[in-house]
Amino acid sequence: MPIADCHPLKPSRSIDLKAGEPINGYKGIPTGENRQLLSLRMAICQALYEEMKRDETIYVMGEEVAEYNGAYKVTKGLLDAFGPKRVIDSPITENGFTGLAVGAAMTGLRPVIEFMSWNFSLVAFDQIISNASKMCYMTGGMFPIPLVMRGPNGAGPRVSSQHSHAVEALYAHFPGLIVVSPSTPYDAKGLMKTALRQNNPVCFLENEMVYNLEQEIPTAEYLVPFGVADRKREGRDCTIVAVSRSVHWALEAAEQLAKEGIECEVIDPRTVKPLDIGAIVESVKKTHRCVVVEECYRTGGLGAEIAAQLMELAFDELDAPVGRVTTTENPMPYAANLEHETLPKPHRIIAAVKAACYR
Amino acid sequence: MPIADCHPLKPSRSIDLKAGEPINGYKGIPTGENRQLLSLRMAICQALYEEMKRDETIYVMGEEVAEYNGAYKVTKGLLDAFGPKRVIDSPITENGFTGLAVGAAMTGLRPVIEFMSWNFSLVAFDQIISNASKMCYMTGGMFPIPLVMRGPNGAGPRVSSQHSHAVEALYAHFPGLIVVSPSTPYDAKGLMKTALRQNNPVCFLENEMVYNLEQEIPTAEYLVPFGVADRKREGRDCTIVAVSRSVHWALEAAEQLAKEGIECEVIDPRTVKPLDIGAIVESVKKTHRCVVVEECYRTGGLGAEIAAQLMELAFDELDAPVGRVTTTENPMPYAANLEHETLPKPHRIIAAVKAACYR
Amino acid sequence: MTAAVQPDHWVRPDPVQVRDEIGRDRLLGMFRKMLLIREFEERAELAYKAKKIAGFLHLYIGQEAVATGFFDHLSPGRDATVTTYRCHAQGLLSGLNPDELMAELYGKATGNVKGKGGSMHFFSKEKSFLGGHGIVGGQVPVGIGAAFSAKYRGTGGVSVTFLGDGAVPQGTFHESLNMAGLWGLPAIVVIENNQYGMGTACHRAVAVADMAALKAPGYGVEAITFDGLDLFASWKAGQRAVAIARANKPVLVEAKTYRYRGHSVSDAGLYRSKDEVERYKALDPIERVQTSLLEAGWLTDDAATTEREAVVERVRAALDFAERSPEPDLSELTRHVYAE
Amino acid sequence: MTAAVQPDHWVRPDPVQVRDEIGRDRLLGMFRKMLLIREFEERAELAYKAKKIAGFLHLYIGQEAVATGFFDHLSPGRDATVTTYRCHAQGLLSGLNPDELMAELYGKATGNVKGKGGSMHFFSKEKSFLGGHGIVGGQVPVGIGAAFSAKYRGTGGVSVTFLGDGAVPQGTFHESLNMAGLWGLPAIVVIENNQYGMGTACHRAVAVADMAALKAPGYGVEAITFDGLDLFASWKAGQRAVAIARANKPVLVEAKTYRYRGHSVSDAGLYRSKDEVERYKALDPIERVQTSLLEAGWLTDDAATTEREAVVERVRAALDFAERSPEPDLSELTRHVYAE
Ligand SMILES: Cc1ncc(C[n+]2csc(CCOP(=O)(O)OP(=O)(O)O)c2C)c(N)n1
Ligand SMILES: Cc1ncc(C[n+]2csc(CCOP(=O)(O)OP(=O)(O)O)c2C)c(N)n1
Ligand SMILES: [Mg+2]
Ligand SMILES: [Mg+2]
Repeated sequence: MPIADCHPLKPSRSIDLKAGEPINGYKGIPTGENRQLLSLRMAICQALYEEMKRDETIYVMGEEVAEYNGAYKVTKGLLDAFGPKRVIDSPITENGFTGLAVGAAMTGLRPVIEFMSWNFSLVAFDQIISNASKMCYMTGGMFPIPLVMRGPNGAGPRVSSQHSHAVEALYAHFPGLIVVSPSTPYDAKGLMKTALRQNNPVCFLENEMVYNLEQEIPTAEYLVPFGVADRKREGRDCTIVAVSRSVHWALEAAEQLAKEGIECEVIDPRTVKPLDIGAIVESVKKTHRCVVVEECYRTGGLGAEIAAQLMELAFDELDAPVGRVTTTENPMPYAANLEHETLPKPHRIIAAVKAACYR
Repeated sequence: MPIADCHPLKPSRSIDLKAGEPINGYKGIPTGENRQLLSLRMAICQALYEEMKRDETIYVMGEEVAEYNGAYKVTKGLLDAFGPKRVIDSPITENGFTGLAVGAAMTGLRPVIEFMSWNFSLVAFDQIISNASKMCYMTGGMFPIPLVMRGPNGAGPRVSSQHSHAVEALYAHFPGLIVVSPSTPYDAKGLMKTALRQNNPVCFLENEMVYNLEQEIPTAEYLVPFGVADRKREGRDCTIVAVSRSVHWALEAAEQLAKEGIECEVIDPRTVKPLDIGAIVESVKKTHRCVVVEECYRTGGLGAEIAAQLMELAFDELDAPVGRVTTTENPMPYAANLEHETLPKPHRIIAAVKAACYR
Repeated sequence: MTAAVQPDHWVRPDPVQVRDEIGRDRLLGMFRKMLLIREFEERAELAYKAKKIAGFLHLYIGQEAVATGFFDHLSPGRDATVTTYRCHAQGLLSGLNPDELMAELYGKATGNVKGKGGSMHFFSKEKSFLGGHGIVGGQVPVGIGAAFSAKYRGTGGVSVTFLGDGAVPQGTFHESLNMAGLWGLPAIVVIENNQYGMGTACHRAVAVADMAALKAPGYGVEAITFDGLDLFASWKAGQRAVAIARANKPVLVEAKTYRYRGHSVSDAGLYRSKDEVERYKALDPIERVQTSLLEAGWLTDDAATTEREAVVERVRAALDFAERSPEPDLSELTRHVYAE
Repeated sequence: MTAAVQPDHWVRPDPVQVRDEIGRDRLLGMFRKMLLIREFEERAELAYKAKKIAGFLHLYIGQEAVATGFFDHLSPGRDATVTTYRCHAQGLLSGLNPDELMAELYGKATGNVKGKGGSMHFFSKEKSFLGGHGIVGGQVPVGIGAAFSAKYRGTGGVSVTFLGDGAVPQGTFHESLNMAGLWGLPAIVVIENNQYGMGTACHRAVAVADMAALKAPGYGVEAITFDGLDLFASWKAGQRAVAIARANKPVLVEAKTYRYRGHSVSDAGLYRSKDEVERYKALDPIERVQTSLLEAGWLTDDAATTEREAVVERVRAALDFAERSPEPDLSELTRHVYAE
């Protein structure tokens, strides 16, 4: 479903963590016939709610997911709806509860685990890689792992070096994992529902900075498939590939570039693995230029992989090197001005697009 | 020092783990004036020995490194030479002893830790990334971390899915880490000595399958700097970039290709981070073709990064897409025939070079 | 300050009494299983030396009584089990077909996991045998997950997680036991203390000697310790452990045992004396069960020979099956990376 | 089976006796430090609300007696310390300049770590204050490493590692204590049990209540428990702990304490009652020390006012310094990724 069909995104007025509890969990605000207004946060919650209703084997576990309603309130209301058997506060023990989820997934359950942020998934890295990602293969298909690992990813607001990882590229490196990184409420809901109906371990990467984005979406059930990109903006001059928060930076940059007569096409792969390289190639065949925007580090980031694949699949189509606008190659600093320069913000995207257009 | 100056590599006759203890630790076999014969295993041991003599703050810790002389005998003789204070068997507690090393490095010591294999570094991932790699930056330069993490990397012989990781690309993704991956005894010794005289965390990636390679090297002290590639073979038709074990596969492929009239240049970056992209670009300016061979997975592997950088730095020089010969995108299977196809072996390199040469 | 350890963590039953409690058929059944495990592994060792098997091969020889005593109280399928790379015994005790297990060691298409795992990775969905794990400590939370799942689904099942003494220092051990204790999971965690983690003697890796007894109170769980070379002690310990776990109380068990072979077939074993090994071999768990069966009159010397010949035959058939089986098709390379 | 916990893990000294042992000047010194910590954080909280400070801000308010009592027995530099993201008190007690610490909160070039770390990452090389860590449990092996290093270098130093109750379930806790116990390291590990890890009450995360007492025996280390709201208990506990550690024996300490503020400034704190918070505020550690000083005649009401004014002044100066300081130069972006 193209973005054009949806209410334009805008920041939510309804949720302010600092002022206390958010006003909503999974219940959208009706806005017309079969339509509802939802923030991205609520969209994920609604997907969880609907699927948990449907499938009793789904449980949600993580730090503060139950009584606290989630550190970022993504699971708000689920404890009330499903009780403490299915919505479970865990000790701070990421490797432990991830391993527990692998064991549960091997014995008939469909775990959803929350990393309070994906930074803390590094503590659980061994269980994610050595167990979750390999189990299906090393058991000859005997033990698929239906497991959704979710939580906010990327830089939070000024939370500095140990709390600002973007892990798309990190996890996409490993066969056996699915990596999802939605940018809109519509996509988030549909992708989460897909994640909960398939049998692979999914890294579902959210982003605190867009949790409050609102969108009008259907009330009727829909799914968003894995591996299908979405064009978030049409343009003829340069293709910008971006996921999650970066999509919004890319759209902002595209608006400004349009004023200078450069029309960018913004492609949101939505799932980083599988990657819809076909959609990117198709766009590049039109624009002959590509800039990848991401919160990962440059070395071996999404940009590197997309550049290499474009070289393989569209060698003669590219009129300029693929631009890579990434988190700069340093841990995230705390100071406001340094943080600003570290992130792949619109001013850097604009520069990269201009370079790709030789302007 | 170019490879040509050294005795050609050959498999060692002196070490057979299965038959018992290897015959040597750090003592090379004198072969002439100021020359010695060493296996790659012994070269690392000799570097450790020499630097431990020089610097009392160096200690070695890991599972089986002391009394057992190392699971792969790389630390053989060090316990006898330096005693249990400096050569320490640790419990199986990778995250713990890595964190311990970070604390030791912050308080005046220069730890060398062995991961029995880099597969087990996944257990220590949080300490490597959240602490070791970030500490210098997040303390404004106050606490550099002089730390060498070492051990065998890549596929061992038929050890299957949880034991066959190649982590070059994984660790190169993170700013703050140095990633070293030597292919010859000469390089291994010189790089290890450099690692032990600088103040950053180093991932020193060895490879069990080349531990026994022997080479005649100088007895006099030398260092191999980080970030300087070495040309392991000269050629005009195609550049092959490879590190560690892959260098030897590349050389094998190059020999066979030479018979068909295709002369490959084999560039060994030796350190993956910093990467000597200058040397690669220079070679590509001559050959106009490049194939990267690595034991990492394809997605976001070294090939992806090198392809992206070549696009940025030598866009008009490339006559064909950069070829990527990697571990195929599956966990390592146990069966002999499947393992063979998974690894970037000469038959796959030959095919990739021919494709790059449109032959 | 030290906590006084209650002596009752030791299970040291009278063998004759336990033998009677077990009864003839059941004891003979366990005896046969132990023979099969031993023969399977001795043959695998030879096949390894003949280069039919590659990679790592970790043998359980000497430790058979531990898993055998515990499995006898389980219903594989309802009850889940999980262990380390030293997984042949648990695979056989789960009831898996020796043909498929041997074929797995040979890396054949007919193998237990289609030749993809090898010696360290035996599995069974049907029997809830969750493997065969290569990362030291990595299987422990998986086992706790199976206990969580059993309680969640209300199956009445328990999980038994086996680990080595060397895995006790790993963080996963601690995280798992805390969750088990906190949530009252039907989880049995069995430390097979064979006194070495590779070449490192246990006391050089773990700060305390009686691991279960001294660590269990820190997780609010029960502790059991027993002589792992004695099937009767193992059976009694298993009985007690399963009874506790069925009541949704986790229990931490330590089996004091010994492995006769090296850590894996490539271990020269220089860290321990021949004498030491011989001393333990004199306590061989299989021999002792045989002696007990003979004493009870439940077995004759002739019948014992017949039993042994039967397992030799069974394993020979497995070797034949493995030998004759084809290698996996190359299309298997990319199958099962993702669920089908 | 449960291990009987010896009652002697509790340090519950007579306050008057301890006061005399500490003496006037030393106690006044600690009182001033606690006042400074409190004022520093209350001002930081206001500055956060005024948007001068961003990111996370975790306040130590209520817990001051714990670190203050322990630091009083240390020589920063020879002795190393490390703690969590809740690190302002430990930074100040290490003797760091409040100007630089406040400037760090403001993200300024003059900050303690040049504006690169923020509130969670205070450090000092000179004082061997090893930070300031954001990953729950991540600092524990680092602290053990400092103890290892002190023993290796033969400095006679000890290390003190602070962690929250919420970090106890992490694997790092376990791995660290095992190494400390195994190798006899001069390591003091202090669990600051403020009864919550974020919104999770301690008993919902850790399977046992008396964590130090019940877990220490599993690592062969000593245990100490004390009332963390009472400076005299903390000082005595610190004295005992440091004495044990100086003899190369690790010790696990649990301070039963409380935080008055939310987990961080963005925590609405709905998981506990106002009543509960008020009950603990009535036991305020700083007020109690002041009362004791007054009772001893070591302080007058006027002098107390003067003391409080002095810290207000000091913190005001720090705020001014932070405010006036420049942002880091953009060239700092790529500096210190690698050692210079
Ligand atoms: C995390 C990790 N570290 C190291 C290893 C290498 N390794 C394999 S087995 C082993 C020893 C384990 O000893 P123990 O737990 O006592 O089990 P046992 O082999 O005696 O059955 C080691 C160090 C590993 N597989 N995983
Ligand atoms: C590994 C990891 N998981 C989760 C978090 C998020 N987090 C930060 S503080 C905290 C609670 C810690 O509680 P406790 O250890 O009791 O310390 P306190 O905040 O009470 O001082 C959590 C869950 C984190 N920083 N690191
Ligand atoms: Mg063992
Ligand atoms: Mg707490």
